[in-house]
Parts: sequence; structure tokens; C-alpha cells
Amino acid sequence: MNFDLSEDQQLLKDTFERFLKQTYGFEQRKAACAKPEGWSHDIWREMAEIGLTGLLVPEAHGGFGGGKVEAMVALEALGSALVVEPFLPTAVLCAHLIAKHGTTAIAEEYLPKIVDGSALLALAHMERQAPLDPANVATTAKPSGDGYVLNGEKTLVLHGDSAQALIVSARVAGNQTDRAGIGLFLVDAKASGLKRQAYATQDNGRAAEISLYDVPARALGEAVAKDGLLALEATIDLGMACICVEAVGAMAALHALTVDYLKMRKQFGLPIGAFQVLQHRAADMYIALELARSMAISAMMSTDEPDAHKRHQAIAAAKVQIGRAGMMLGEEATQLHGGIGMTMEYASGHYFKRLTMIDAQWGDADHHLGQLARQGSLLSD
Amino acid sequence: MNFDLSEDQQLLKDTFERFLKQTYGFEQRKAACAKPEGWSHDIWREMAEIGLTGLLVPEAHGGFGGGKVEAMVALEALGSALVVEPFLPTAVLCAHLIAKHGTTAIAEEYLPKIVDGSALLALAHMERQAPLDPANVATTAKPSGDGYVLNGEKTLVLHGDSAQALIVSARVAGNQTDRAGIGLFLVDAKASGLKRQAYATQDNGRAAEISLYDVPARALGEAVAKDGLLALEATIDLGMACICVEAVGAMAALHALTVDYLKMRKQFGLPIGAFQVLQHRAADMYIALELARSMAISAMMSTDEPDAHKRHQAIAAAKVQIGRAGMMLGEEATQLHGGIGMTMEYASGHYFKRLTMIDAQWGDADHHLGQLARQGSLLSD
Amino acid sequence: MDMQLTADEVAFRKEVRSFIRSALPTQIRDKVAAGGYGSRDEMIEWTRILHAKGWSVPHWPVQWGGTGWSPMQLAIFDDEIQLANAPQPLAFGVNMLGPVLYTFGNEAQKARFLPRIANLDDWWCQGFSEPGAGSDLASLKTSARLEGNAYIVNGQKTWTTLAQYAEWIFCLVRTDPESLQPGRKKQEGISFLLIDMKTKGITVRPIQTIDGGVEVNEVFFDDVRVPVENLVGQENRGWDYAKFLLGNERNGIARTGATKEKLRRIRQLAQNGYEGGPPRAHDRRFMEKLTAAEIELRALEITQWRVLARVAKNPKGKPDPASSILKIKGSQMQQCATELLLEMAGPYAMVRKSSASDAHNQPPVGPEWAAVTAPQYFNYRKVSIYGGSNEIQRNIIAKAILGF
Amino acid sequence: MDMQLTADEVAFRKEVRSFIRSALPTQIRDKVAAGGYGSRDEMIEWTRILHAKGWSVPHWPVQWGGTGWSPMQLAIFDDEIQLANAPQPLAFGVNMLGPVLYTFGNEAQKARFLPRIANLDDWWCQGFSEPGAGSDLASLKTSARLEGNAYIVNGQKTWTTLAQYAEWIFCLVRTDPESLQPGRKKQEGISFLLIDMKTKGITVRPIQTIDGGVEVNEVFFDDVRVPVENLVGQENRGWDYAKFLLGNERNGIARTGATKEKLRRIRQLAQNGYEGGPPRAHDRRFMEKLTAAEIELRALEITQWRVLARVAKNPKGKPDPASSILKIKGSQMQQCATELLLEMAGPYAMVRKSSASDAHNQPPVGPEWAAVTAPQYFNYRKVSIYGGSNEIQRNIIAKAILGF
Repeated sequence: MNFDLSEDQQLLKDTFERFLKQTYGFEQRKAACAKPEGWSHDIWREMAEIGLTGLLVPEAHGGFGGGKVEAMVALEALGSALVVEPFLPTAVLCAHLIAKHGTTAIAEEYLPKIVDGSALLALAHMERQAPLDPANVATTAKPSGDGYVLNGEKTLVLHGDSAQALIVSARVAGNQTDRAGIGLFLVDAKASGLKRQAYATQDNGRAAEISLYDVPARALGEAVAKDGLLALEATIDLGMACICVEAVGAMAALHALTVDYLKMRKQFGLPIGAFQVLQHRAADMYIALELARSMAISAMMSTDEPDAHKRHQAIAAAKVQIGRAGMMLGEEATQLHGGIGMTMEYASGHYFKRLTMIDAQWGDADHHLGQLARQGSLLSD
Repeated sequence: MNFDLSEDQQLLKDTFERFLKQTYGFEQRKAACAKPEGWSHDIWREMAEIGLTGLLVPEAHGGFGGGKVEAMVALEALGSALVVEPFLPTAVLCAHLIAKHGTTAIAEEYLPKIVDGSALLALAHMERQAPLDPANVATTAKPSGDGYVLNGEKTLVLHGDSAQALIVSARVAGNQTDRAGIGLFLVDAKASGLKRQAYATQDNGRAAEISLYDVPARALGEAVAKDGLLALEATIDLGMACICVEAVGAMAALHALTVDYLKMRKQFGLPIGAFQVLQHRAADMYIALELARSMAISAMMSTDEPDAHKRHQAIAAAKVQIGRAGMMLGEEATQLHGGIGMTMEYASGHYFKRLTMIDAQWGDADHHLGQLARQGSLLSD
Repeated sequence: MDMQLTADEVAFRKEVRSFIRSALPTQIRDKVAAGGYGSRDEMIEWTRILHAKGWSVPHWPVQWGGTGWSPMQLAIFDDEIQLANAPQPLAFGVNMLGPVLYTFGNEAQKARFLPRIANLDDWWCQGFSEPGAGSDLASLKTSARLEGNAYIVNGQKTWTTLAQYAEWIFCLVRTDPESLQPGRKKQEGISFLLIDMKTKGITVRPIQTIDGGVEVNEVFFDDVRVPVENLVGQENRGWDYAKFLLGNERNGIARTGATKEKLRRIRQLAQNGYEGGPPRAHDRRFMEKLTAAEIELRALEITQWRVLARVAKNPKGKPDPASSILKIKGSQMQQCATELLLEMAGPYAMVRKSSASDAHNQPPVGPEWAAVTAPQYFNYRKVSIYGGSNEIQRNIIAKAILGF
Repeated sequence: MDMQLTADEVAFRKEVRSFIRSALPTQIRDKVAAGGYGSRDEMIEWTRILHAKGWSVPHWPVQWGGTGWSPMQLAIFDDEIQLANAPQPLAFGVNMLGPVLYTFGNEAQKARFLPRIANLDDWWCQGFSEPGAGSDLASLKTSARLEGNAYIVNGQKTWTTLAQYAEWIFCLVRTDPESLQPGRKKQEGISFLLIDMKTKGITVRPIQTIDGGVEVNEVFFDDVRVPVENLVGQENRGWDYAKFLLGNERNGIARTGATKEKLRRIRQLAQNGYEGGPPRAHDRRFMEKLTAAEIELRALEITQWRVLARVAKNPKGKPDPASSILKIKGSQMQQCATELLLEMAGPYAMVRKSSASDAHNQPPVGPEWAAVTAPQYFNYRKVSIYGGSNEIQRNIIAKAILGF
């Protein structure tokens, strides 16, 4: 067993961290968030240049061909810097789906553009009646000519506002909650009949509601056009593992910030970190952080587990641990900072907000705990 | 609103506390527990003399005629001294049932004896298939001559080993889980066909398993012989309210003991109570204690609430709060005491054990929370 | 011992409830019920409705507009305000400054300021906290030096709630700079000043908080002239008045009525699913959490009555240290309610309405109530920080009650 | 990065598992599985089975009976012992004294004692704690004064686990009484002595614990003569050896294997109802608690691997302060498992079997497994107290990791 990075991975980590240190300080991030789209195209281009956007794209398509460890390295750094650019939907979720399940045409069209930073994509799978159940799909796809037409509504599409194309789950057969008969389709964001309502999220992210009225679409791939649920679930699991790692990056940074603050801030003539109660609270935060880190590693290392049930169990378990740890660290950091932690002028609150949103994304800790409790033992052999 | 004792109630409280201070120190209690029956008949007689055993017996039968406040005063004192004598089954549960629902003959036979300390009674209502559901009764009562014969098994009968007579719930009609058709019967403990297996409980209490094979019995009262479930439930609620108050007495004593220990015990050249972390733990215990006290008062004041649903809600809610607070105080007191808290030679462990058993008695905090969550809002108007 | 209200108290509650519910403008009620606050104008409107009824400063002496109600009646009134989703009268004037003035102020100050507070003619804010002095309030540095018939004030206050609306600010200032020297007590050089916010040299800078709102501010004083008649009580005795004020602040801090109303709303919202989804009420775990919160709130409410009953017996006594329990548990319960709402919103908690105009142009995303759940959750983290953080309250319990 | 065991490690685990499960006497396994402990004779029997296989002291140097296994193999072995419900080899000799002796003892001591520890010929106990010295161990007072070729020991030890079985005790004693004077370091006057329990002047008094058992004792020393050759290392350097010993103690303290086995057992017991009642597995709240425990245990297990991987890279380094996480969380998880069992027993947790004869004469009351749930729950409160209380561990994290 080995928890070390290889030399190459360490190099990558150093590169990402150096890059973010230079381009993504608190004020720089603030400027990015203040842009009309809520993030910075310039930074996105720089992210492409250092290989971030193409990190998970196969080398055959000009990408870095990184795997789970490379993703972990990137996401921890991005979480630590609270990066708001659309890395997850474009460079992880859609890149993964296209590389793994896309037709050659689609792969050749989009993957190089993901690598060079010119393509922005989003995954539209949630519907309002059951946003946490990817098998509950009312949106329909009907064959039409060479392709399909889609009808329906999608909700909470991360970075769906700026995406040039969307990967959309839609039903080709069966009833609304059937596991079979859900296909994955590629839709041009400018297609006629597609409307989107853009909005910001609490953590300075962006999202959109999408409505589809007779929107022309292509099958993402031949197999997943008919039965794409397993591919979609694997992608959601990958996304959950990624935000778990991102959360660990954020938690570690937040914890360090809090410990520094306790050492620096004086009250009653002493650094408040001299008070044993606050030291122990910081120690408990550290324990929560390290346990969360262990589970995030486990989640990421399970993303290529061939047994879908085992994969999902490991990742959902991590989501529970990270959700709880993230809320605990966010709340405790705010309390230990006092007033300054309540303001937008200081970083801790931004970490708190991001961690809160990570818990809410794809189902919070209680949601996954409830589901896991129905699925038998989590104990390994 | 008024939370004061009347002058008479205060006098009663002083009397009980003085009595227990004299007769129920740590070593005296130990001696009582070491007796063959696990408690002391001498002390029981003295409890009768100062009016404790007849506290809730109506004056017409020679008792003190005390109500819910008097019961609260007594139980807090008994809890504080960890009294193991059979006060609850004899002087509360059975005294209440007989005074309220017993035939004149039974009342005249037993109540004066409860007052003078010569009668010991127990309530046998739990059955193994569902000890927490008083409506799940497989024991049968069949009319026979003037009376009935009982057949069945009862479990966890508190002080059932020394009782001279038992009040037993048994089915006169209906299916095993029907709410209708459950009667209450009085059984002589020496009756033929009655067997008991006596044992100690973890908190130095006593209990028995009771098996009934064609045991002759009398109806406790005319009405409750046919439909006694509501009376039984009210009695169990009264018992729960009483152990809630008893728990508050025990928690308060345990908390005081812990605070004293923290002030006295020195390590690293300082009283360990000088450590802020331990001070805050003691403060949190105090908060839990005071909230528990509020709920115990509320439970006891609700025992005569005419609406059975409201009564049960208030008392079950108190059981949740007290169960959690009791476990928290017991565990924290043990931790803060360190090694000495793990031994039987020191009082804190005895409090911890009693509090643990109070949580387990008639359903623990989670059990009642689960039930309450099915019953609508607890918020008052 | 009796846990029932008396018949008179029941009648009183009924009267108060009926007045508040009929007099409270609907749009204010709906705003507060949804987790928002009244605007400046709405606060003024509502205070004047109460004032017209004679209820805007019920706990004050009758002479200054008070009602002569018993402590229990005052508690019932507070509770009913909260249960009705009515705004609480602005605390800075009504609960903080008012009692200081009628207790320690001179006659001119009382006559000048108290009636204007009761009618919300003056919006007051509080100038206590400073960047370097949070829980350690007495280490404040804002200076006031006497020059002729005025104090010249220099320094900075922070976390000044709603300073952007305020006409006046009451400040703790250091009038004896020597009192910060080693060997001196820093509490002994502090005075209590009333400062007109329009005075030259005052700058207010809003601080955006993590809920997205602007509730607090920094206030800068640059050679601000304050007439000497605006000194309350004696020079260098301001700490005594501040302690008195902070002691009063703990009354009603549990806000059980407001939390009760929130839990009620949660239970009601849980009955309906969103867009054909299942109602939250089908989620047993959630309902158990809600029930556990109700139980704890009930325990807190009774504890509050018990403290109140003690206070009622000795109304002139010092603040009961048990009110620290009310502060700690009250803040935890307020936060708990916002956590349940956040959980109920699920992924829709993520949505942020960036401005009112968005809200007009666009349909809501997710259930209508969900949009404010995250801001409320973030906003309520403050309640365990302000008014003496919960850590400070535990220190108080340890020292004043447990004798450490 | 790789979270899989290597093929060799998988094969090793299989070999260890297969040996332990076939060699472990059934009655011992069942006792441990039910939450009990092996008797003295059973401990000896099992240790000798392991010794015969060469596995009784696997982490020792090969010269003294060790195996030469890697840290990962040693961890797997520990895990398998726990998963099989096998008794852990007696820690006092194997994990505590042994390493002190082969590191600091002289050749005669090594030759005399190490083989007898490996075969459990000598049952050792630990004489560190004293009534006045718990977490503040270095303030111990038991004195040893040199008279000719022997130390004369006087004083008292407490919390001496299984002293009633012991042939030998290793003690910290104060050989320099002046070291307790102000201005001196109290750590500098302590020596490490080996004492034969049969020596005149030793009295053992059992302490009954709240689980009803007698696991710990007081040990009194009244002019006890200890030959000078039983001094380990140098006089007045005993604190160094004690620190070394306590550092080793934190290895494996998480006991994840044992907790895993307990959680597995709980899940299995939850499948069956008692006397026609519904199985616990139908209780969703309970199953969620169990699942939450499984998740946390998994997090702890991986954290343990991470610490182990660091230690493996630097096996001679100081104890990793992150092992304080393992101690805190490990103790919490062990306690959590006993809490779940207690909850599962419901009201049957109240029953106490007062003696073995009761058990023979009477049928069990409640499910057979329920009788030990309360004793286990009570007993396991110790794990957050001993070996450096969890409060001490948090101090270590705050100082050694967070730099306070």
C-alpha cells in the first residue's frame, strides 16, 4: 500500500499549485467572480495552457491522459484555491463521458477543444421531480432523421449557462422511473427550442435551468443512446469523488487559515489560540479533515472499480464523511474566527460556502447515509 | 407560572433529604445492596415511617395523599441517593393502579399495607416478543369461578422477585396486538402455577421473569378487567415521568460530584478543573442537566393531563431528553473522573449505571423519538 | 408549582395575539416568515403602530412610555411578536440604549431621546466592537479627548449593525488613554457617548456578509466633535453602563418564539413535494430530526420560564448567570432550524438570487422558499458569535455557576 | 499511489488467516466474540500455540523470536488476530516490556526474560500509574532506595491490569527523591525496575470496575527488596524508557480489526428478532447508525494505513503524532460499537448475571448476547481514558501537529 505520488505526479502537483498561487489569490478570484459570466476566460485559457483542462483527455486526442491520481492532484489544488472556473462539468464530467462513450465524430470534435480550452460543456441530467435520482427521467428523446429531438426540462445544470454544448439524459423508452431506456445525447446550446435561465450559486458558481422543446440532438454514442444510465451513474460517481477531493483541498486550506488566525488574533492580551478549548476544537477539526482525506482518496481510487455497486458504495460513503466533515469544519472555522469569518472580505466564509454547497451537490450526507443503509455492509473483507 | 414548592412541599423535601443523608450514604447503600434481596427491609420500614411508601396513597386509605409535586420531590431525592428499594413498583405503579382502578376490597387490603411498608407489589406487563409495546399481550386470562386463571410469560418485572402480589396484564379477548381486550389482574405471588426467576439488574436493582400456568387471579377492578390498556398506559407514563425525575436527581448529584472532583484532583501541579476544556465540558453537562430538569418537570406535571395523547407526548419527549442527557452526563462524568470513575468503589460509576438503565427502561431515547416522529408536532400553541 | 399560565395571562396573550396579528401589515409578516427582515421604512411603520397602541417600549418605566407589565407579560409579548412573524422593535434603541438612558442619563437626555426612540424617530446603532476588541471588549481604543465643550473622537468601530440606516450611534470611547497602561484597569478609562451620525468626520463602510447581505458596517471617526452634553453618566464610568446594557441584552436572547415559528413552518413545508416529488414528511430521518428539535426547543422554553420565574421574584437583581444557558441553547436552536431548512432544500439550496431584479424577471429555481435557506443558514452562524460568544457564555457558566 | 495490498501481502494475509482460524481453540474464540476475555490459562494456551508457530512476538528482532515481517505485515497480523476473535498476545510483556528490554536491557536481562515473555512463561504487569499520578505520570512517588545490592521499594501503584495473574511487574520508581523538589525536573529521578511479584512486602488489592469485573488492581509495596540487577538501563533514566514504551503503545491502538468484527456481529445479530419480535434490521434508524459507524471505521482504517505507510518509510523515527488521531478515533469507534450493542439489547441490557452459577442454573434473560452488552459498554469507557486520555491526545495534536 502506498499513498505517495510518483515523481511525475508530484511535478504536476507543484505546477498546479504554483500556477494557482500566481493567478488565484483572494483578490484575483474576486475579480474573476465579478466578471459577467462569474468566472474568467483568461484564467480558463491559462488553465488550458498548463494542461488542466485536458488533464483527463486521452493522449490520442491531445490530452494529458491523466488518471485518477492526476485528477486527485488537480482537484485538491483547485479546491484549495476555490477555483470557480467550469473545470468539473467540462474537463471531468463531459470529457469523461465523451472519451469513454462518445462517437468518434463527437470525440474528435470536442476533446481537442476541451484540451485547448475552447470548448465549454455541461451535463444536464437532473429533473425537478427527483434531482437526486438519475433514473427518474421525464425528458424524452425521439428519433428524427439522423438524430433525435428532445423535449423536457432539466434543472441545476452546473455551468449550463456558458456551455456551448450539453450532454442531456433523456428517455427513449419505458416509464419515468425505469432504469432501462435512458439515453445520453449531445445538444448544441444554440439549437432552436433550447432555453436557459442562468443564475449564480451560493459559492460563486454558475448554473442554469434548461428547457427543451423539440430540440435537435445527436446520440452521444451508439450504446449510450439506448441505455446510458450506467454510464451516467458512473459519471456522477466520478463527479462526487472529484468534489470530495476538492472539498478536502478546501478543508485543508480552511483549517490552516483557522489555525493561523488563532495564533495571530489576540484577545485578553493573549493569542486566542492559547485557550485550550480553541486548541481542542482545532484538533477535532484536524481529525475530521484527516478522516475525510482518507475517504476522498478511497473514493477517487474507486472510480475505476469495475463492480458498479462497490464503486458507488465507496464513493457514497466518502460523500457522507466529506459532507459531515465539510459542514463541521465550515461551521467551526466561522465560530473560531468570530465576526471576520462572517464577512465576504475574508476567505474563510468562501470556503464555508463552497463546502456547504459540496454537501448539497448530488445529495447530502444524510441522503447518502439513508441510501447506503439499505444496501448491506460496507465493511471490507 | 410558578416553579416553587409550597411550604409543605419544601418541608417534605427537607424531610426526605435529611432522612436519606442519614440512612443512605455510599457505604450504607452498599450494605443494603449486599443483602440477599439486594435491598434493605429495615430501610424500607423507615421509608414507610417517614411517609414515603404511602406518599401517593389517598388519605382515605391512611396515605399521605400526595400528588405529582410530592412525587417529584420524593423521586428527585431518591435518585440523588440512588435508592434501590422497591419504591417505584410498590409505592408508585401499583399504589396508583390500585387507588385509581382497584376494587374496594383490593384497595382496602393493599393500600394500608403499602402505607405501613408491609406490602410489596410489582407490575408485570412486559412480554418478550415486544417488551416496549404494552398492547402486545399473549398472556391470557380466562374466567374461572369468581375469578380468572392466567397463562403466559412476563419479562423484566421490576422487583418481581420480592413482591407478594403482582398486577398482571392479560388478554381477555382479541388478537395478540389488539388494543382492546387487555385486562389487569391481581395475582398472589405464592399462587400455584406461578414461577419466577429472580435476577439482579446492572444498577443494583432487582427483577424477575414470571411464568404463569393456570394461575388463579382476581380482577384488579371491574372496568380494567375488560379494558385495562388505557389505565396501564397511563401507569407506564407515570412510571416514565417518575424515572425522568429520578434521573434528574441522579444527574444533579453526579454533576456536583464531578465538579467537586475537578476542583480537588490535581495533575501537573494544578487542579484539573483549571483546564478550560474540562470547565467547558462541565458547563455543557450543566446545560444538559438543566434542560433535562425542565423536561422532567414538564413530564411530571403532565401525568394528570386528561388527553392521553398529549400526556404521552409530553412524557415521551421528556424520556428522549432525559435519556440523552443521562447518557451524556454518565459518559462525561466517567471521562472527567478518569480511572476512579471506572470503579465500583466510587459513586460516579453507580450514577452512570443507573442513568444508563433509566434510558433502557420502557424504551430508550431513540425508541421514543422514532415513535414521536410519527405523531405530529410537539409544539405547544 | 404550576406550569400553566394564569387566566389573566391567558387573556393577556389572547389580547396581544389578536392585536399583533390584525395590526401587522401583511407584506411585513410574509417577509419575516420567509426568513427576511423588514426594510427601514417597514420597521418604522410597525414601530409606530405599536407605539400608537402604547406597546413599542413595554418594559420601560410607565413615565417613558412603558406598560407596567409583569416579567411574564413582557415575555408573552415577546413570544407573540416572534410567533406572529412581526419584526422585533429595534433593539439598539429600545432594549439597549433606552434602559441605559432612563437609568443613568440626565433629565435632559431622557426628555430629548427617549420619546424619539419609542416612536423610532431616531434610528440608533451600537458602537461597541472594534477590530482589535471582540470578545475582549474592554480593550477598545477609539479615543475621545475633551476640548472645551466637546469631545474629539477618533478611531474605528466595527460590526455596527444597520449603521447605514442610523441617525445616531451610542459609543464606548476611551477618555482616559492612561487606563491602557500596564498596572491600570482598562475598564476604568471608558466613557459612554451619544453621537449624531451626521456629524462631520464619520464614515460608514458596509461589510458584505456571507449570506450576501449588508447588515453590518465599519464606522470610522476622524476628529468627530461630540458636544459634552452627549456624555451619558460620568466620564470614565462607561464600562458600568455597558455591563448593565449587556446584562439586559441576554433577556429574550433565546428567541424561542421565533424558532418555534420556524419549526412550525418547516413541518408545514414538509407536507408538500416539489413538482411531483415526494414530500419531505415521508423521510423518517428528517422527521425525527425535526421532532428532536421540537423536543429540545420545548426543553429550552421551559428552562426560559424557570429563569424568568426566578428573575420575576427579584426583578432588580443582577443578570441570572443561567441566562447563559438560554444564550447557548437558544443560538443552537435558531441555527438548528436553519440547518433543517437547508437540508430540506436539498440541491436547491445552491441557487443564489443575485438581485431583486432577477427575481422579477425569472421564475424561482426550486421551491420558492428554498432560495433563502442558504443565506439564512449562513446568516445565523452569527448568533453563536455575537452578544458574547458561546465560548464566553461557557466561561460564565463555569465561573459564575460552577465556581471554577 | 495504490490502496491495494500487493499480491505477496494478499498471500500473507491468507496464510495468517488460515493459521489463526484453524489453530485458535473454539471456546476461546467464542468467548472473545461474545465480548469476553480469555482466562489466564487460555491466554497461555493461545500464546504457546502462536509461539510454536514462531508468531508470538512477531515485531521483535529475529534474534529474540521475531519474524522480520514488514510494518504492513505486522499490521495485517494484528488485524487478523482481531478479526478472528483471537486474544491479542499479552501486551505488558510482548508490546511494552519486550521492546524496552531488547533496546535498553543488558544481555543478562535479555537472555533471562525475553524467551519467557515470548512463551508467556512469565505473566507481566505494568506498574506505572499511581493514585496521585494519572495523566501526570511523571509526578509518581513510589520510592526505591539503594541499600547494598538491592533497592528497597515503598509505595503504591494503581490501575494495574491483571496484576492478580502476574508473576512479574515492571515499575517506574523514584530513585532520586530530590527530583521532586521545586526547580528540579521530576522526570529526572525515575528508574525502571523489574520486580518479582512473589517478593515479600507486595500486596495486591483487586478493584471492582463498573462492568462488574476485576481487571485492575492496586499494588502496594512495603519495604520490597529488589536485586540491583533488576534495574533496566541506568538509574534515573527510567523516564526515557517509559516514553519509548508509551510511544510504542500507540501503535495498533485504533483496534480497527476488533471493531470491524464487532460491527459485523451487530449486523448479523440484527437479522434475527427475539421470541417472535421484529429483527432490529427493520429499524431504519438503527441501521443508519450502524452504517454511519461502518463509514467512520472505514475512514479510520484508511487513515491508519496512511500513518502506517509513513512509519514504514521511517521505521526508526519518533512516534508519529498523527497516531493520536488513531487513538482518539479508535477509542470512539470501539465505544460506538458497544453503544450500538447496548441499544440493540434494549431493556434486556438491564439484566445482570451475578455469577457463573446463576448462568448454569437459569435460562438466559433476553437474547443470549444481550447479557454482556451493558458490561462491555461500561468496560469500554476506559479506552478513552487509558494510554493517554483523549484530552491528552488532543493536546498532543494541538502542540505537535498544529504548532500551538
